[in-house]
Amino acid sequence: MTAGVDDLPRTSNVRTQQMALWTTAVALVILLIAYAAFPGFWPPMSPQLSADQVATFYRAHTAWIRFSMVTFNLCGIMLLPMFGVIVVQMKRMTTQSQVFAYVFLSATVSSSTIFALADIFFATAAFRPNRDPEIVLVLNDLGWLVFVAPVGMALVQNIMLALAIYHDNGAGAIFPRWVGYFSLAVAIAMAPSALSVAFDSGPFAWNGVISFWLRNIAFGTFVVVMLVVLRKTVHQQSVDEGPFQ
Amino acid sequence: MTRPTIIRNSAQGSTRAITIAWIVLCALTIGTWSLAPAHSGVAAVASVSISVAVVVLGFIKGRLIIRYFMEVRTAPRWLRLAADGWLLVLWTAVLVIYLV
Amino acid sequence: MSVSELTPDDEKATAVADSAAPASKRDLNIVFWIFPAFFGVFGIVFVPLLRVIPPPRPDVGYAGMISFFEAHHTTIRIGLVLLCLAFGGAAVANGYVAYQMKRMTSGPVFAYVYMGGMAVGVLPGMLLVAVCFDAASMRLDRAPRVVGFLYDLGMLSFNGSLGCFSTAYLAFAIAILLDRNKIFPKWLAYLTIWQIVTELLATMMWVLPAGPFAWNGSMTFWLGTAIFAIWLNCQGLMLKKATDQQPAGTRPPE
Amino acid sequence: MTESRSESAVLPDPPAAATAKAPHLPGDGAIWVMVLGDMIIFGAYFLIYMVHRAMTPEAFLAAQQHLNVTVGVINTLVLLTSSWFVVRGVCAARDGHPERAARLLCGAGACGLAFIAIKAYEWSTEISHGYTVHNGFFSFYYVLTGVHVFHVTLGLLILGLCVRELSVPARRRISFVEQGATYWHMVDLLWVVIFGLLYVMR
Repeated sequence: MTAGVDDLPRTSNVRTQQMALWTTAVALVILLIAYAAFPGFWPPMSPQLSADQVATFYRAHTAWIRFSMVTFNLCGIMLLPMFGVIVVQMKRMTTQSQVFAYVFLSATVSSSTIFALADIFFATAAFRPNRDPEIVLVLNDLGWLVFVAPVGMALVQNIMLALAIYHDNGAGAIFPRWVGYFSLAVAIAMAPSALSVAFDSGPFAWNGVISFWLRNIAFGTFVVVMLVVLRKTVHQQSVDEGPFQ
Repeated sequence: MTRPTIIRNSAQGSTRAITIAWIVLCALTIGTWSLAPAHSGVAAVASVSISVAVVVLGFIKGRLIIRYFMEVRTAPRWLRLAADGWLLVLWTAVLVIYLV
Repeated sequence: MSVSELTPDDEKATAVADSAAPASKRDLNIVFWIFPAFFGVFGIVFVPLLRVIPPPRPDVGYAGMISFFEAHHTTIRIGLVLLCLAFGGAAVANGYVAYQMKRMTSGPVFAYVYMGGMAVGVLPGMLLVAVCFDAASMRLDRAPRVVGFLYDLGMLSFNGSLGCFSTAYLAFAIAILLDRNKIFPKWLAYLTIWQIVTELLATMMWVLPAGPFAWNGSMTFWLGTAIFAIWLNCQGLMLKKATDQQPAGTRPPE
Repeated sequence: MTESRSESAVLPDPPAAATAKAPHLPGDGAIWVMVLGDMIIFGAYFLIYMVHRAMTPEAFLAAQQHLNVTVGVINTLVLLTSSWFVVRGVCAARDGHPERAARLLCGAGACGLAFIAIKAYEWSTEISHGYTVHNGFFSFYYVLTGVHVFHVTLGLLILGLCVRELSVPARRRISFVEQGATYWHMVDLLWVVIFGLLYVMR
């Protein structure tokens, strides 16, 4: 795995990064299952549902909602290891001051805390589905608003990654240059979902084609592509640092 | 460094002054004790003269602390002005708000 | 740490590797200018759009809360759109301060504490109030007690994220006082202590629903906001100075 | 205003005034930014208190009657005495007697601890009598004295740092001790104003 280097202390850095990537890969698969199991995503619940409709929905699908929210709760933040690897790799870029890596890390912490909040609202709504429908409705609203709209942190992450790759123009560039443009494209795809807080129907509403599907598919694609790219990058690091030093 | 010798001279001269300032401050504090409204058995009444006395005493005590304890007496001019300005603005404003 | 072999500990010795392009400070400048840009947007979002600053009154009944959302629901929803797009700027501002703190001789601990405290504080201290207000604005026909709950939850969260910021401020102040590289001036540390005192006073917002210590009170809100504005401007100016003084092509020690 | 202060903080030695004795800035510029700024902030607290007192003077006066003025006077004397210790400690340090200076600062610290203990006693009796922050006057009383006690606690920490500075022969920077002393006197000064406005004013 580590290009023929066994148990040298410096190879443990590479090893932990590889394990982090595998953790995220496994968590992503589990998350996709949870995602598929959440009845509220097939199709995504409309913001125009009435309180009674939402309460009836939660009562009808309590078990599946609880299953998917427990799984989100457990595995949602397990995507974090991959972002940790991105920070480590950004810090390896030699042609710059590392400032993008620190900002990326800061945005990662904030975006994780927000990601963790959305499923608390969904889970609370499903915990006592016989609640007053008005309360179920407001919990459902809060869950959707927090889940879909706050893309600002992801934008900063992707833009900072793109800027770092753009400025990493020495001979030993860490990432291929297309990764920077890809990262930027993902940011552009995710940005419009911020509009979901102002629209109650159409493609920009939280169940819309742009706010929901484009955003989530863009983010999922980003994670998958970065897993593949980072696997190569970490392997390259082990080659660079392992046998030649 | 010539400063330490200067300070030493002034410090020896002012130790007495500082102690006197401390005694005056304590005496003024004990003096204000009888002015306070919180004495059991007697209903407190608002009193302009006492409040004016509090403002005047507060100004004097504050100035003693600033000049003798904080050593603003021998400080650069901007600091002397700033500290006196603070005292003046604060206590004038207190008095104005009280009287209006 | 294999990375430290590539980047020696001493900042002066960390001149960029031989394969590099000529050292430039463009990356630092890009990140620095996001700081004032973000706080400009922050002002626009929170003052005229979300109407969180100056705060709506805590001592109004349900009728007052409902009429607040009826009057401002359009701007509130636009405000949250802008905030959702721009609030990553907070991560840039905080991350960049932490980056400059990492250049201090006082070690990385407080830089990490600052980043952590501020990064966690973004959710309760900035985002949640906007989300709650938006949730109330998107359905004006909600039951009054639910509107009242969203109103209070938003404002108390906005005012009550004291711990996150106090921790970050404490780390910032101590790091500056112990630093020998003079990244930030010592008086900025003292100003930061005022911020902690302000947060101490702000605890009263969770206790008193009216008067000078309520969340719109003269003591807790207005004085606190004035001190925050002074502090933020000083921090921004000193961050500019630190950016200008950082030698091109250097990076913090590992 | 802060801007002009910060400039002066950057200049280590302001130009000497045309007096016979060269003026001496105790401590350094930075501590005076802190102290003057804190004085302005507390000044704002005091004026807001006065405004609210002027709105309902009778209620405030009635509540003031429930304070224990004897405890207030004792605490003022304790704090004045601690300041006297500190100022003598600074003189001793300048005269080249660091051990005596450290002892005097410890005396000041003991007074500071006594102040906090007396304040805790005072708070607990007021609370046990049912006077909490829900009364207009007492909300100011608890917040102002609370923030002040926070400053006292910070001052104790600073006095401790000064004692450590004095006990290490290689260090003993007079300026450092002066900074701590300046801060401590500010705590004293602010208490004197609190005492006047909360305990004695009618």
